[in-house]
Amino acid sequence: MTEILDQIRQRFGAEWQHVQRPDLLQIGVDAKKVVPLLTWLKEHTPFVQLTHLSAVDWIEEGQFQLTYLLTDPTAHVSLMVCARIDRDAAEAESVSALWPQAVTYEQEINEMFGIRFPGSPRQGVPFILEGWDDIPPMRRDFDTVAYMNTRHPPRPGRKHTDPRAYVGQVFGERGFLHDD
Amino acid sequence: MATTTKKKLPVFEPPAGSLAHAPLGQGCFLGETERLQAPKLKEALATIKNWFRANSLWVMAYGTGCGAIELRPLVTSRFDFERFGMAMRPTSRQSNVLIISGYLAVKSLKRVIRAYEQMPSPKWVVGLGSCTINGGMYWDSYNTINRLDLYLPVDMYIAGCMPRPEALLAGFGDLMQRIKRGEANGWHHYLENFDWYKANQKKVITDWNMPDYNW
Amino acid sequence: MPFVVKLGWSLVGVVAAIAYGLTIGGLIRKVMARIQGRIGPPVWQPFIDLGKVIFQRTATQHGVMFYLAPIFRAGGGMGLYLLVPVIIGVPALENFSFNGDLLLVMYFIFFGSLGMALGAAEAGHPHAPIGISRGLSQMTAYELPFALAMVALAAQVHSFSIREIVIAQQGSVLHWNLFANPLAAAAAFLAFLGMNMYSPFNIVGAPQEIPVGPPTEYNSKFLSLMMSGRAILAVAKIVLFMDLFLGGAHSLLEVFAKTLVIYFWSVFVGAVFPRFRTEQSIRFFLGWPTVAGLAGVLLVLVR
Amino acid sequence: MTTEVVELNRWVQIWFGPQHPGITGNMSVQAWLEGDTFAGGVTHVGYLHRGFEKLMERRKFIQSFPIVCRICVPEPDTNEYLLAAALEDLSGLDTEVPERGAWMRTLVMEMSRLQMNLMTLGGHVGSMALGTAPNWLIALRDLILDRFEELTGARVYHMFITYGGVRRDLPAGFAERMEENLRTIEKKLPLVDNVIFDSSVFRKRAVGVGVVPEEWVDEMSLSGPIVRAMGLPRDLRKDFPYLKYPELDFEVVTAHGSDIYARAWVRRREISQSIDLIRQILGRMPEGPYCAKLPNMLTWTIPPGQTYVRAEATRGEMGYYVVTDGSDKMRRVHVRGPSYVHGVALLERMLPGTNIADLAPLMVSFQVCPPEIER
Repeated sequence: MTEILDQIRQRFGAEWQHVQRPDLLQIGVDAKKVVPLLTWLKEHTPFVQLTHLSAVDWIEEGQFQLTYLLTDPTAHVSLMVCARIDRDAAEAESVSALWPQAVTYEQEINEMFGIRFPGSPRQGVPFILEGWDDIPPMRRDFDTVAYMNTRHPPRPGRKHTDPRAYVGQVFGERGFLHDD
Repeated sequence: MATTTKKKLPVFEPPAGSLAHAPLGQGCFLGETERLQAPKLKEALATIKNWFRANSLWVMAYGTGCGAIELRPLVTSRFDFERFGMAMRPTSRQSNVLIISGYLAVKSLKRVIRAYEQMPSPKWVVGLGSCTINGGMYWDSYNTINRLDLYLPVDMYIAGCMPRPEALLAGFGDLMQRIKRGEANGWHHYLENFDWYKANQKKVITDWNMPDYNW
Repeated sequence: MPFVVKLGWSLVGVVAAIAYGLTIGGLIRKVMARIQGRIGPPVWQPFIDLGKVIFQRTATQHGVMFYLAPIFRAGGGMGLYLLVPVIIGVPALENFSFNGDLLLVMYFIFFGSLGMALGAAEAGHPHAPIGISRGLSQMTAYELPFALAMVALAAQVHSFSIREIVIAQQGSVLHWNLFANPLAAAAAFLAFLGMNMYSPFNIVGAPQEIPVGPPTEYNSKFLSLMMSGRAILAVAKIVLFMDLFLGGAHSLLEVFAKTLVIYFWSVFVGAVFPRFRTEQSIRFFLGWPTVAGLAGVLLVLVR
Repeated sequence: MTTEVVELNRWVQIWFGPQHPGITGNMSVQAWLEGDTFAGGVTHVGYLHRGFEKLMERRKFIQSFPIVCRICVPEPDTNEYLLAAALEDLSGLDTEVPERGAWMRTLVMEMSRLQMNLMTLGGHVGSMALGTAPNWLIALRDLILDRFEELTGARVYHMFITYGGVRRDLPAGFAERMEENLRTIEKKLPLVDNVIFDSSVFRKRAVGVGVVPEEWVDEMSLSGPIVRAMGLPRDLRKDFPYLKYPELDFEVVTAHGSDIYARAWVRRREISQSIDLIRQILGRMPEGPYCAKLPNMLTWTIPPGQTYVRAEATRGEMGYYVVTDGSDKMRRVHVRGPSYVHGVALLERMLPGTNIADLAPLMVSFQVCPPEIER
């Protein structure tokens, strides 16, 4: 099944590739090549299903990673296409023209990460949050504890225990939850 | 409802011997206060009313969280809560008990407040699970509230994650006892400290686009 | 018996009918719970609900028609009951039955729904108009077989008086219209399913679609009025059917027995069937029930 | 809950939910009515958002297991297994999962599938106002919940599957009690069939209603009973074999018509299939350890990598996308629930032309589960 990776490398060029499992191939391409690659995959290869679309925040590199998971429903193989985009000018091309349900993914990524998908409908339309007035919550630099302490203060008297000490004194040194 | 929230007319004056002032000013109605000292006849009448209320609790069919999954065994064959006179009512105008079944996201807190204020008094709020008490395992989540009693007057907490149907039955039994004794007066507390509750609610719900009190 | 005494007896009968209707409601909840494998509420649960609802107070303000609608509904039920003789021969229990009351009865059966239609418009909630439009369209559908059955009975005894119809059925069980004119009886009893609003014809309430239809916005006193109106309407309907098809009654015991049989016919049907869609229910009533009603009329005419 | 008449006085805008008995869970559908049919609608979610993915970035691996089972309330075990499988796949632990542990995972997955199907089959007719069958079916589901309680200690949220295997061993005499419960369920099921599938009214309501075209399957990557009801034998248990399913003997259940009736029939037959599978699993349960020797969970780190694991939930394909960066916490988790497609894109696409009475049965037949849309 790796010949599809070779074809992709010839046609579009790959930054890296990896075979995680026999049924899960991973390849990293340039962000500008993503939509042509996905179009080619959808039109000329059996990878016709967009199973999953997600984003990862690599704040150390100052980059966002977009992950498209395509599935071949006949040969039962999945191809994971990864692309890095700049974190400050977070903008990527939309694939909602290829797959209608990508609108939902892009809407959520836009809301949760602040990545813009020009041309995709429902950009900026609140999907999950309502009246959100902070930086997009799924970014790594958003501190949920600080936000929670200012917005919804906890009930006084809640005790916080260090898991290492607590689990150590309860479950012994191995610190796992079963008895054998 | 949006069309009915437009006009706020004074419906009833607070009955004599009840609270001194109407916290909402015009348009507020306080149910008769079993809490305050009243003449014998009124006490007897209140006892009768409370008996009726306790024996026919109408629960609003609004599963706000995961605890709603245990409401299904509760209403169906195995733990049949209709034998205690309880029933599920699909509309907020005809229900007395609002079950907050677990954690409450901010977006659904808004709807819950609307639904609670649309319920006719007397009305009671039952909070299920540890999430309503102190946030539970979502204590550090940015989208769920940690303390329900900051925003709604809670008459009964049923602990657990999630409470088993037996626990729910026991909790409702306690609620019935408290209603019969005239102690479950959360809706009085809500109207007395109305400004405090509204301040808390508006602190969480940033886009407040509904009237202060939803009739 | 002087008119005033008769009126007093009739009013006592109205109160008793409301109580009986509420008891039937409790019985229904109990029986349905048993069918579903539950224990069910106590039989007197509707009384507790009624009391609780009366002790509530409303804080919402709608229009005048909104508040008049439950009165229309209860009034329709009471008017229907006051026209239907419960036991022929007992002056206290034969209400104001007169020649041609069958026509008025047929109107009073649908009076309540019309009142609800007036009130639902002011509820302000879209579920109320949707539900009442469903109810009225279904009503017009099952009114046809019901009216045909009434016409058949009237043509049979050459009178529009319920009293005449009851007297014509005396003598033997085989004289009951249930057996004398089975086609008309079939049409009427199928229409009865639609009148009682039990599944599969409970498209007005329909909690899964338009919770809960016209009474969506009603609470407190008005809801209690609607509950009692529904109760007395149910009692009046089953007493009417008992008079028309089961040969009336000679004792209160017989009244209870026959009315329970008639009512639980619709309850047992509702226990095992899902709900129709609106147009499906209309098609149902305009199908075989109407055919049966027409055949019943023809049966009488050719005889 | 708010309502207004949209311009042109042609469409009535009406909100289904969040407080609506016909809506599965806490979500809402903003629809425009034209007469009795929908002219269109928009799905609104977010009433249940808890920020799982953010929380899991703050928690150690073992601390994430109590969280993931909350993602889908009626069927938590799929989430637990998927998180465990993803972590094992990334850490190379997957080869060390003992046989008995894998078999017990399979047992738990089938039990949860069985109880979820029982509840959903009741919801099929419950959304059509037949209260009898749901009462029976949910009472039957409680038998399975009792076995869950005996096995894991909890009725709903089991937190049973951890990485390396499972948390506890089978209690003594579990198989006998389970067999007794399965016999009870099998004894009751003909009654349920009689009420549901032999009912002419249910046929009238369900046959030919909510037909999903076959072209949409690859276009929108549909999965689960929606696809199997079209006659396509697509089941991840066969396509992407995991756990012990390759060793089990079962056929993919399919039906024809792609309507609500077909989906209900698929679920009904999957109930029998799960009962049969549970019997097979309990018959072939090997002896041995049920959990691998594990590193200290407090200091356990996983090398960098990313993976996507999938399993066949009752509603369709459930997938976990996990990214690790070498630390003792996950870098990113993304949960791909089947309802994410079925509940938003597919439902909005099905709405125009749907009768108002058919919305609730349609949502039940899609098994829309809001918490996994918004996590």
